[in-house]
Amino acid sequence: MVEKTLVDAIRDAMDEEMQRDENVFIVGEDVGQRGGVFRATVGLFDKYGSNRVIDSPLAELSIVGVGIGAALYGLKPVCEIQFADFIFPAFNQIISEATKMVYRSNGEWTVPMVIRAPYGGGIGGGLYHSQSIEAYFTHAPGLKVVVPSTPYDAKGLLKAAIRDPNPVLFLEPKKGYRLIKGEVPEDDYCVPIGPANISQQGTDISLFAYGMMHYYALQSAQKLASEGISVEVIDLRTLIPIDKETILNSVKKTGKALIVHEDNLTGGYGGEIAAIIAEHAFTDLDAPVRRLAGPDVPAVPFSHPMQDWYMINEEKITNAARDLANY
Amino acid sequence: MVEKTLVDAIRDAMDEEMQRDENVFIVGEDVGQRGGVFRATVGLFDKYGSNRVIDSPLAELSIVGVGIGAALYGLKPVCEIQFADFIFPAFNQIISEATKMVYRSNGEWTVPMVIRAPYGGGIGGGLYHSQSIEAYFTHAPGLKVVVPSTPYDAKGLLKAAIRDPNPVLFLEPKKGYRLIKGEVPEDDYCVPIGPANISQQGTDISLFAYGMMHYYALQSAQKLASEGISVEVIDLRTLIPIDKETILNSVKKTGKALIVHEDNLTGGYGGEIAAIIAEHAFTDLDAPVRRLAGPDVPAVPFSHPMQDWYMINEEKITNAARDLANY
Amino acid sequence: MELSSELKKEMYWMMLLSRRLDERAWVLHRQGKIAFHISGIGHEAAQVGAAFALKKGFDWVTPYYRDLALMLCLGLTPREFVLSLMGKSGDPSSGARQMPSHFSLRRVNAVSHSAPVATQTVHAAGIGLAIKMKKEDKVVLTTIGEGSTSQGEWYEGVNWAAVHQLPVIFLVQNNQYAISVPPELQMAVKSSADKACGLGLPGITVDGTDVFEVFDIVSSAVERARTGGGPTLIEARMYRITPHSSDDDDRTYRSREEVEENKKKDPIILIRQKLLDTLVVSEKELQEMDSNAKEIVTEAVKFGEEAPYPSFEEASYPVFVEDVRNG
Amino acid sequence: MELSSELKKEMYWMMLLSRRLDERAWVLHRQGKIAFHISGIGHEAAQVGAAFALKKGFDWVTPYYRDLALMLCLGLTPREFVLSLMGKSGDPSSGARQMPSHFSLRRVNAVSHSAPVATQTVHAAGIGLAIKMKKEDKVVLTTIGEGSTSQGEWYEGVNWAAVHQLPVIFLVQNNQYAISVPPELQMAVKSSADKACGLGLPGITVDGTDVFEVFDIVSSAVERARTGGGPTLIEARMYRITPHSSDDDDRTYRSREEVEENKKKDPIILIRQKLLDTLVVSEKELQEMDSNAKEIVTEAVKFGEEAPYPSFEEASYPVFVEDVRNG
Ligand SMILES: Cc1ncc(C[n+]2csc(CCOP(=O)(O)OP(=O)(O)O)c2C)c(N)n1
Ligand SMILES: Cc1ncc(C[n+]2csc(CCOP(=O)(O)OP(=O)(O)O)c2C)c(N)n1
Ligand SMILES: [Mg+2]
Ligand SMILES: [Mg+2]
Repeated sequence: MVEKTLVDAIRDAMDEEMQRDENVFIVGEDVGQRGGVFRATVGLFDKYGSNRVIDSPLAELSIVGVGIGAALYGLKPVCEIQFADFIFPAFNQIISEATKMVYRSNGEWTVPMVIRAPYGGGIGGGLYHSQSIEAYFTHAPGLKVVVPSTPYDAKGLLKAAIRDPNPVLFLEPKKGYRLIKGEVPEDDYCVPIGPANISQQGTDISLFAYGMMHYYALQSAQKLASEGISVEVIDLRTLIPIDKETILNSVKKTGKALIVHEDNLTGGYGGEIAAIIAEHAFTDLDAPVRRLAGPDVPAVPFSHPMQDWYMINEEKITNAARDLANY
Repeated sequence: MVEKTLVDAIRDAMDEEMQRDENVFIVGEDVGQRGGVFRATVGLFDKYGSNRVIDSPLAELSIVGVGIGAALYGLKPVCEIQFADFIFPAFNQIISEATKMVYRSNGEWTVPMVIRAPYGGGIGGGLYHSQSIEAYFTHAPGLKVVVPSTPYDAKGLLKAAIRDPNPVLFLEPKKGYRLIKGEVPEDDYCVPIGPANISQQGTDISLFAYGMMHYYALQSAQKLASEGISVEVIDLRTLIPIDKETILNSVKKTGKALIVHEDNLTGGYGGEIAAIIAEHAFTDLDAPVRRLAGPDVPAVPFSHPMQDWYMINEEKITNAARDLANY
Repeated sequence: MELSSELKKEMYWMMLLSRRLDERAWVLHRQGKIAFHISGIGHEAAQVGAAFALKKGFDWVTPYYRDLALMLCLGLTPREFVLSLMGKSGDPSSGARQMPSHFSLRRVNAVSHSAPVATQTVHAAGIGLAIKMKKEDKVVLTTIGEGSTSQGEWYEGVNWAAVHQLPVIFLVQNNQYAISVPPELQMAVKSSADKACGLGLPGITVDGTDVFEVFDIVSSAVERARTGGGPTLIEARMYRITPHSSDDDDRTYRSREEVEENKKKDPIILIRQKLLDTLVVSEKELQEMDSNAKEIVTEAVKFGEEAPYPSFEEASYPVFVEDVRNG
Repeated sequence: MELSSELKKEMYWMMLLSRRLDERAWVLHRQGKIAFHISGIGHEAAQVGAAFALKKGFDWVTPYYRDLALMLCLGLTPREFVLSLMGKSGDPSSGARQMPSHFSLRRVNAVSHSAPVATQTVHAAGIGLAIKMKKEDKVVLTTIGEGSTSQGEWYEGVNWAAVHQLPVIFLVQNNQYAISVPPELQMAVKSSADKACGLGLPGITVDGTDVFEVFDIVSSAVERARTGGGPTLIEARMYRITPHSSDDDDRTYRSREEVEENKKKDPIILIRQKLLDTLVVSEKELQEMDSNAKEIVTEAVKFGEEAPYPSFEEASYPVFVEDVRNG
């Protein structure tokens, strides 16, 4: 195994799947010669040509809608949305079309497609290059939503997503593209879509996170271990379907749950996890279910002090977790 | 006071506000001579002319986007989305533009607008004429979300929404348009956006609902009263901002919370309410926080047996409430 | 190209069958036997002319809700249509999940469409892209109403096809109304075919009440698309003889005189006369065809009435491809 | 119309000031003093020509991120621009919440724009509608890049203005690239002005490196709009001399030779020569203006460097109009 960055692992997954299956193709803005603004598709245009790595018009609606058409025909589009913040023009195609196709045609038509989108803040991107968008998509039965937090998972989950017969939204924590490194096998493997990952066992408190927040959660757990607090860290990884079993088992063990995301608090994904725990682990709980999330302002502001105010980091997680552990 | 239907109360509110303020205008599909497909704007075209009751091109994105432009200029558009299910083409304009304008301009620019949309199932409308869409919009700081369940509130809240300096999404339970009747004053009054309404006092269990579900919740409460179960019914009414105080006070009193919506369970608005209760009323709870919601299929199917399977009704609420009361 | 008498008769037969079935649907609605009907009356010539220009079952179609005659030509049976009208088990378009006339027929490459208008235009571009990538000689026909060409989605779909020279025929059925709204409030050009010049593809306006003319024009476009010549935009003009749907009351926005005047251009009357004048058929043959059609329609209704409803339980699937059940 | 020497000099001055400020931003970026810059170098003639055709502070503008020269003409000061570059307190566009060059200047009717491209086009239509409803004689100018005219939003905005004959000037700045993607992959027409014929308004292509020609053409369009003659679509052609932004590496998709070749058509060089040739200015005057500009820019940078950052706390508001604080 070699050490790779998150973005390299993602590129490897696409490369291998394109090699494996000639129906896989990439479509998005600047994915061709430019190799993507985050360079996630670098080299693929040269290798597979303009027929399979398509620089789309600057229009997300049709990146997704054309992808849906091609998927209906039997191809496997991997649609890149340049920044997650720009997915909203495509909302109707995703919510009204992709997610409802199997149900509305009683299984006659399927949309095997992946939509990749770099998301998240802390990179000086301001209001429109920092957003977390998962909560808009975890409420759409028919869509799977995946957020890797390690290079290993990124490659394995993206390969699984490309092979999945359903539409999959694949959210990439862009702050981690080059920051997060890890061992990645050279060979073919998939990480199944569905199971969460207990990335660190613990007994005092369960910490649920994904993407960059999971990266920081592990750091917090380490810090708290040195204070004698044993944190179980769970990388939710697949936001939909939800791995309720792993979540509830962990709470059964620790009796305390903290859910972390950088997306705004109100109406965020954490509410769903908190609600599940509150309903199904009621008798296991030794403390209130807590959420640590981005504040309820429209998005992450640009100027550094304001960005810092917004963003969740290791320190904020550590404090919240310590607080709950001491409840 | 005279008895009016929900839709008549809504029309009255628009009529009165248009009379009061010449900056108020209506824009949407078939709102003119046709008077709206639900006839919510009947008579207004004749009264105010084509300059203030505008039949838009068939394009929701620009109904909202043009509305935003006019609002920036200082007018007060009331945009009608013919069915809530068709709001998604306008998602980018609502989420990226309307909700973020005040914040992103540090208050220099404001978007005083109302977006009205009939929502909800049980009317044989199938997948695309039955949807509940609130959860996509209760996660957008900067937007207020209102759902009336009585004619009195419908008129008072819509008038408040039109006068509100912020964008307000006004969701109308269309099944109740003619079904729900109630006393409505002829004169000018507003119902403030913000407070929930304790529509029935009770002591055994708190039942939170809105729209049609609140209508059924009252029926359930009556039924259960005859069984000796005292249900406190709360009409959430203003989904954003959330009236946490009323919610938490009620749970403090009853110790039990059931949240009901017809929208899909996972990622629905109920998750947020459940999470708030689980965190802030932990020591008050005598039972798990429960949610009764639409199942996790893409939307309400057409054929009657399937629609019945999907929809929440008085009976399902009664059973769930009884169950929780007996916990 | 001069058509054989056989072919002319076949075209007439499909128009007639569609008309009789459509008329029966209105009767069923008046009888309270079905809840909803959206009619293609007046559109038959355009749809049959277009359908006959395709290789049925080989080429692809992304249709819209007025396309009863088109779908019958492709192979939808009257029985199947009645099942969907009644929300009965066996409806091939959606298993009774969607409202009637939301067509889909996998076996002849007719793609499932939804209610949000213009989404299918983008899918057609995607299917065209797939065909081009696969170097096949299929074409895609996609249909839509003139009002719906106001949607940004529509432009994006057509633009993709023009930029990539995809084998797509965009057929706009301009029936002078989008529910109540006339074309002048949708567009500042005289014909939606005029939009072609701004998008860089050929645009042609054709008399949509003349089945032979439509056949001619669409045939040339198909030929061009099939041989790599790229897409064509065609507007077929006709008049929507019925209200928008069974929910509409068109007296609120158009006069009875206008409707009566336009009934003179009923395509069924026109083609009958033409066939008689050119001695392609005799009065007697016409009468035979009439009674044949009536018999088929009556039998289909009987079949539909006797068919069972889907079970409650069917509403619960398939959300994902994994849940698809056959039979 | 022959321009006075005074006016010509003023136009040159604005182009020069913008250029020097823009160049300094690149220097600041190389010095690590700012995190991001997106440049208008090469666009100055088009923007200044257009700005001078407006009644500043009376007419309205919905700009886009390359519009530094346009904004300076309207009244944005170099100091203010530097504040936004540095994310400092006092940035008038967003209070440092948005990234630099996301312009807004309330005092001169320049509307806040966001990053998602083409949203401002629809706002311009809405403002135009408001002006028309109020029977005022203002006009709106809205700008955009050629790539962004692929968005469905753009078509919808232009279509509204054409249908309702609104006083809007749509100015497309075609700089040959959308990040890395050339116009041939965006549209099947030669100029985005060609799109006008499909939308039913006049379309004109103009040499965007010739400030006087742009002024002429935009002036006629403004005159027509102001007197009820409706909207105009104008494409100004130039070359994007710099990379897309400071995050871009344009060597991945275009040759140095191409860039060097195009620098010959640098609008600053062209106008200088023209002014000299026509004896409007002397070499000495040009030198004076140069050193003036340099001084202003240096002072602005100093001002910006000394300005404070916003406090953490400012990030928390204003979400709603109720939260707006001034000062
Ligand atoms: C996105 C969207 N908005 C609104 C509607 C409601 N609606 C259904 S059909 C229709 C009119 C369509 O008119 P046109 O495109 O001319 O087609 P026609 O029905 O006349 O054939 C409208 C507004 C819809 N189905 N989808
Ligand atoms: C909706 C949306 N998608 C993608 C982007 C990312 N993006 C920013 S600028 C740009 C290219 C714009 O090109 P063009 O419209 O030609 O304007 P130019 O930058 O060349 O002036 C892209 C793709 C965006 N800002 N908004
Ligand atoms: Mg029509
Ligand atoms: Mg450009």
